[in-house]
Amino acid sequence: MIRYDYHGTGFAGWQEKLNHYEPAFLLKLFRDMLRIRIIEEEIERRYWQDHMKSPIHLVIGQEATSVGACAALTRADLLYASHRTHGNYLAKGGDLKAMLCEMHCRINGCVGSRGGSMHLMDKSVGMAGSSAIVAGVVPIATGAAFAAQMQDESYVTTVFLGDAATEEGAVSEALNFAALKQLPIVYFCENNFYSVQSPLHTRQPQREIYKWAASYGMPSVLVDGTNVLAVYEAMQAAVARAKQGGGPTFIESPVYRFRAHGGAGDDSKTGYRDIAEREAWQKVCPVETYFAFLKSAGLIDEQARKVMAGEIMAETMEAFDFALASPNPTEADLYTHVYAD
Amino acid sequence: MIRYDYHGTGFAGWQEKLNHYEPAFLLKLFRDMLRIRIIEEEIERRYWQDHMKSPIHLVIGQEATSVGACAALTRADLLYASHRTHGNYLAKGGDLKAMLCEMHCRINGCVGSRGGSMHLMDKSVGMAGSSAIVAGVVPIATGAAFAAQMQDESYVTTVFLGDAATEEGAVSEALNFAALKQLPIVYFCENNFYSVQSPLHTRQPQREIYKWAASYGMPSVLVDGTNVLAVYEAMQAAVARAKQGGGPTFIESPVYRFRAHGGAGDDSKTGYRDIAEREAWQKVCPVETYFAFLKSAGLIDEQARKVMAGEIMAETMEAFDFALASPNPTEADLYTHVYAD
Amino acid sequence: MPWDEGLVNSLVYDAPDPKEGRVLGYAQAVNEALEIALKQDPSVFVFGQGVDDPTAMFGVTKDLQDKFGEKRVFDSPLSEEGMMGMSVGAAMNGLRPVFMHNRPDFILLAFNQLVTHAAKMHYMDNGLTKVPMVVWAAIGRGWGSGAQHSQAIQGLLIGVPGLKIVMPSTPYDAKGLMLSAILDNNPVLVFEHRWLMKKDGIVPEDFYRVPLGKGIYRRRGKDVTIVGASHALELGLQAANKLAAEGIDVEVIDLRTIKPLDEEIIHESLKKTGRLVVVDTGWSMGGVCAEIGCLAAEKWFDSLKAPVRRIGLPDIPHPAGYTLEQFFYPDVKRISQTIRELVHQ
Amino acid sequence: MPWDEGLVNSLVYDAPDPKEGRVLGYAQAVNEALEIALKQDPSVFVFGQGVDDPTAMFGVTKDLQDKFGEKRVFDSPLSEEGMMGMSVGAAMNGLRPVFMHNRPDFILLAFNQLVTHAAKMHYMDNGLTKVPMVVWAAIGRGWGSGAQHSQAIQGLLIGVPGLKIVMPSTPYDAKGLMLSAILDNNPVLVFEHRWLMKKDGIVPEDFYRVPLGKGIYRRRGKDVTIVGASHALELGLQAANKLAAEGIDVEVIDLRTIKPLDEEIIHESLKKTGRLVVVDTGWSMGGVCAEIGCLAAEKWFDSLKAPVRRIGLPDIPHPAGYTLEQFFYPDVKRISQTIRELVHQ
Ligand SMILES: Cc1ncc(C[n+]2csc(CCOP(=O)(O)OP(=O)(O)O)c2C)c(N)n1
Ligand SMILES: Cc1ncc(C[n+]2csc(CCOP(=O)(O)OP(=O)(O)O)c2C)c(N)n1
Ligand SMILES: [Mg+2]
Ligand SMILES: [Mg+2]
Repeated sequence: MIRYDYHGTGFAGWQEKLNHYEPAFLLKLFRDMLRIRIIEEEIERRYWQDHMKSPIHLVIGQEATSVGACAALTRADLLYASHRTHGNYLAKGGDLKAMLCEMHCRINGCVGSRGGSMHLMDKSVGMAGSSAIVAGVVPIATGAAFAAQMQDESYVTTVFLGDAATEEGAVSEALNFAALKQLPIVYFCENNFYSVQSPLHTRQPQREIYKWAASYGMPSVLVDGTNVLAVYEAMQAAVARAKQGGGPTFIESPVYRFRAHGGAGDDSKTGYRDIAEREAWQKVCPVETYFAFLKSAGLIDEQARKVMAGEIMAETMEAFDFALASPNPTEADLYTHVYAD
Repeated sequence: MIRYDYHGTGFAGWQEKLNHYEPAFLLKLFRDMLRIRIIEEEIERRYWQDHMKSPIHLVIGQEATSVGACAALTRADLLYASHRTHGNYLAKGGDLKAMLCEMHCRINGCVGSRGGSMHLMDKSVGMAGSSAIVAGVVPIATGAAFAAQMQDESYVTTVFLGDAATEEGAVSEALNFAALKQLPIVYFCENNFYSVQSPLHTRQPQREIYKWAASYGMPSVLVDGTNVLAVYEAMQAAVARAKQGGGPTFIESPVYRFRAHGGAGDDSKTGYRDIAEREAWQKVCPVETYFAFLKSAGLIDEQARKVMAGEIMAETMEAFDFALASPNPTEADLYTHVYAD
Repeated sequence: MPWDEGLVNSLVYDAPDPKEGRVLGYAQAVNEALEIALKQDPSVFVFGQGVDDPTAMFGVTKDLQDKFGEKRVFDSPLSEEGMMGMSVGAAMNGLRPVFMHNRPDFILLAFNQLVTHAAKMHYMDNGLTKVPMVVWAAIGRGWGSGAQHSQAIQGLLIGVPGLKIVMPSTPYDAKGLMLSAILDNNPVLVFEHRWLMKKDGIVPEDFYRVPLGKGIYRRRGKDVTIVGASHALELGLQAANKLAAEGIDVEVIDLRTIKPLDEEIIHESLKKTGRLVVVDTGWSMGGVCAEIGCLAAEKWFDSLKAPVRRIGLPDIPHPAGYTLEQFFYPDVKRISQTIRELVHQ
Repeated sequence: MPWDEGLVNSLVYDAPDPKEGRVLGYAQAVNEALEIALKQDPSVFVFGQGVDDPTAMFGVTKDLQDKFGEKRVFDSPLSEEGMMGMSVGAAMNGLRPVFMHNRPDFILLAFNQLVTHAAKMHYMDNGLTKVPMVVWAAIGRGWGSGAQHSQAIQGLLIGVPGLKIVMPSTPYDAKGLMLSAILDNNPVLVFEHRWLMKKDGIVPEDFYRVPLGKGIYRRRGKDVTIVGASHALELGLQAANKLAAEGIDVEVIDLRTIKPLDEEIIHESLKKTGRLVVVDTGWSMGGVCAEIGCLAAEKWFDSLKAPVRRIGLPDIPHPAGYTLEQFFYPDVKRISQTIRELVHQ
């Protein structure tokens, strides 16, 4: 039984908009999604080898949200992530090696092996923080936006949250404050219909998340999370609004994760969701639908994709090799940074 | 400057509805409001004598909400209160002596001098609990409603909360759960525009509280909190819905407190609100507007009111005497009920 | 085998002797307790994030929804504070909630309801209402989850009046204490430990209770007393067994309940050994170790022959990485070394 | 006079000698610290429920909004957890929030952000970000507010790595420690006490700091050491002065900072007196009293000549009623009696 249908319309009607964009930009979006997909698949493939001693939350199936959103951001803009960090981190320009080192518990991981996959952070690219506590980062990001407003900084803060995060009271509190102070922030809610293995309807009454968010007094939109361009445009509007002092925006983006909540492989077979549901969403895979769209527009072909994939794979392999060759922390490393000077 | 206007229409147009009601019922509503007013004024008058060693939060000006709401409840129905308990407790049928003993820190106070004015409770009349933590009681009341549903009990739970309480994330969480499980509960929000001395607009963006509540997926209405009959009818509809399995209702009721947030006397002169604002609301005093309405319908006159007031005053004086003559707790009383057997 | 399971399995337990009774795993023992409680008393309900999903909270809630229906065993929104308050209200009105959390960390979201409402309602109301509820969580260790998913918070709660805190170390106790917790008329926290979930033990099939507030000797000895609970006590016990070969005779007391604390058993042992090592899965500072260490200095000073030792966690957030974790957590070796030093002092 | 003010005023302080410097009230001293910090550093902001209202948080935030504007001094929604998280994010991005709460009880709503985020971010991020923020609250006592408005929660937090906890007892320290707290690059909790708000003291007008983590002798003596902070220490000091007449010579150490703890000063004193009384405004169990008592048993065992004594609150929720409160709280008389017993033991 398919509980959660895809209600979008894919790229139907988007042909007309194509010439608003530089082909290089359009191709970069594809490459960025493909890159995340390939890296995630490689992580997944190797996960069983037990070298990555870190919990992982793959974003396979959810690439368009990270890539579309980050395409509307500059490096100076901030991104805050939940536990599902990989796509956010890579799309924001994060360092693949630092990420894989972190997942391999090496001292040169982006947070020195203190955080693991759930706590990727890298100030140099505006990956400003992540929290393994669901919704934990939502008020924090709101504070980052407050800091921008107070210091007259022009950066915009974006925070990713899941459908389940909206059930946490702290999110309500954050939305209220952001609307009150008209903060330059975008709340980007990836609604993948599940919290671990709990379906949305056991946690929320029948309602639309973006309409609920609107009730806090901010513009709130629903955007197809399988369509990278739709995501990009929604984000662009939100970011522009924020930069112009127009305050916060909430974006709900229905997506689907093709893999288990955590770890490698899909766990649909355990029965919490129907495999048919996953398969239905795989038909609107963000990477493949966009590829088909670009191809039909003559912007890419199978061969070009193969070259791209090859480059990405080489980069990935090199990064894995680097991580595996990197040093472990020592006992002395345990004791640093408990307090800041 | 009047920041928060009265937007209601008083009893205009209510004449037609009068014959839906028994005169005795209509008079009882008046008596109950007058009783609360008189008791509160007596508490206020005596507060400076320092015999009541308890913080107090008077409901003078907010009588119609407690009385109108409780008129729609049976004794078996539960009521949960915030810190502002007096009106709730008295309207729900609470024992005036037990209340005054509690406020005088006597052992025969309704909770044995452990709680004071902010923690009135009396299971025998369905005054099911109160909390001095703003919104603390909202999830608790939701649990009471859950207990009713699970045990197939027919009682309805009502919980009073202030405008500021809606800023607490726990209220969002409670509303979500109540809507999800279709619990038999009424959330009664007295919006008196202030949290202590903080006006609404420093805490919430421009929006209407009842519309925000509706976004959780429950019927939500705005009802004039100065009009006891309007409150009663809104509550009646909500209670009927709950009893029929129709789930929760949210009621927002604009009201005004004529006195300080806590303690005796008005504190408007300190400048946090304009005295003209209080005076404007005093023109729509729930006790006086209803009295005028009943009088114009020939149901009451000044003389009858005087008799009523006299009776209430006598009851009040007796209760104060009783409280003042009641014993203090002893040291042994400190140690009981830390744990339940 | 996934790396984290490997770590868990690195701790080898004495295998129970099937001749002594039915052998059951720890998680199954808790599951059985929940099943018995749900069967016995229609006012019991079990809820929490994912209690009805295929992973079933480490298996602890397995099949319960199938057996007792969606009304009594159900998934929860991600609303820890709200749901804790909901439990309080349900408990005040005739129900016995069992609110399950994967990890204690999430309970920190609900401290207002737990500390300022659940724990105090009965007192504030002069005994008018009771709050019979159970809050359950399994402490993490060694799963790379770091500072936000591995906290043991009993030390933050031990000072809060009105709460009870249970930390079983054996399958037998896990079942019997859970039944006591559910039948208790107060808010009871049950902290399990992820590393104990697969421990086997002798567990009677029927209903039985292990009393709250009563410790038990796991090993008799005369040189030094180890007290603690849960996984930390298991490590202490293994250290004690190892030290026997060196001629160090360790007495091991499993407190089973951290609050109320069985002071008598500790005192009794201390009168004999004069030496105290307190072990805990939480931070050493200001928590269970501190409380018991201070009790010794306050009430049993005359029995003390040597300084008290605490073996908990250092005053550092939990790191996530595997290597750092090995430095961070006490193990049998380190506990043994501490005891050796104490005895030879 | 309202009854609660009467109670506060029942505690008589030694009047400061104006010849020694400017005399200022405690609340005014904190207010001055905030004003200096706001003036010195544009990244400082002060917010919380009612900071801009006429009561101004016991006067502590008086006139600050007028002086520094609504952007830097502002009222907050009733959203403790959300606003605590907001502070963390602001602190991570160049600001120095000072988040004011009327009472510590309300901070329990924000334990997730405080304990699992503010305290740990710097460690989790391997030092990439700092979280320089101050969380302020005034402990209640004797105002009939009972279990939910009188809690002192430092004991719940002392074990949490990454936090600092400050509890000044004099106007001088209140100002100097607040300035240190604001300038510190870590989350610092400042717990004041309602009964100290009107205490006068000598307070220099200019900027100065009192270092975090350093205790101070308030009285030198040789028979017994009292350690503690805040209002509890004030009571201890008054007891000590009283006991001098009986020939009992008490040394009094004001810790000023509960975390990090100045272990040296306690040890130094204990080496001399051999007797330790720990006082705290919170529950005795598992908190500040327990930590320091355990330290004595653990690290300074050889100095101890007698059992440690704790003077905190019993394991009971705070009652609201006036009479019950008098039984509940320690006072100078009871502290004196404890010391007498200890010395004559
Ligand atoms: C406060 C809290 N409660 C529970 C958890 C356990 N948990 C980790 S991830 C997760 C699912 C969150 O779902 P959602 O927000 O929809 O994000 P998704 O995983 O679907 O991307 C849960 C419940 C947690 N980490 N934090
Ligand atoms: C969680 C919490 N924060 C702050 C307070 C302090 N406080 C007590 S009453 C109150 C005002 C609440 O306003 P509202 O909910 O509108 O109720 P009202 O007093 O206006 O009836 C506040 C802020 C509290 N008791 N609990
Ligand atoms: Mg989800
Ligand atoms: Mg209000």
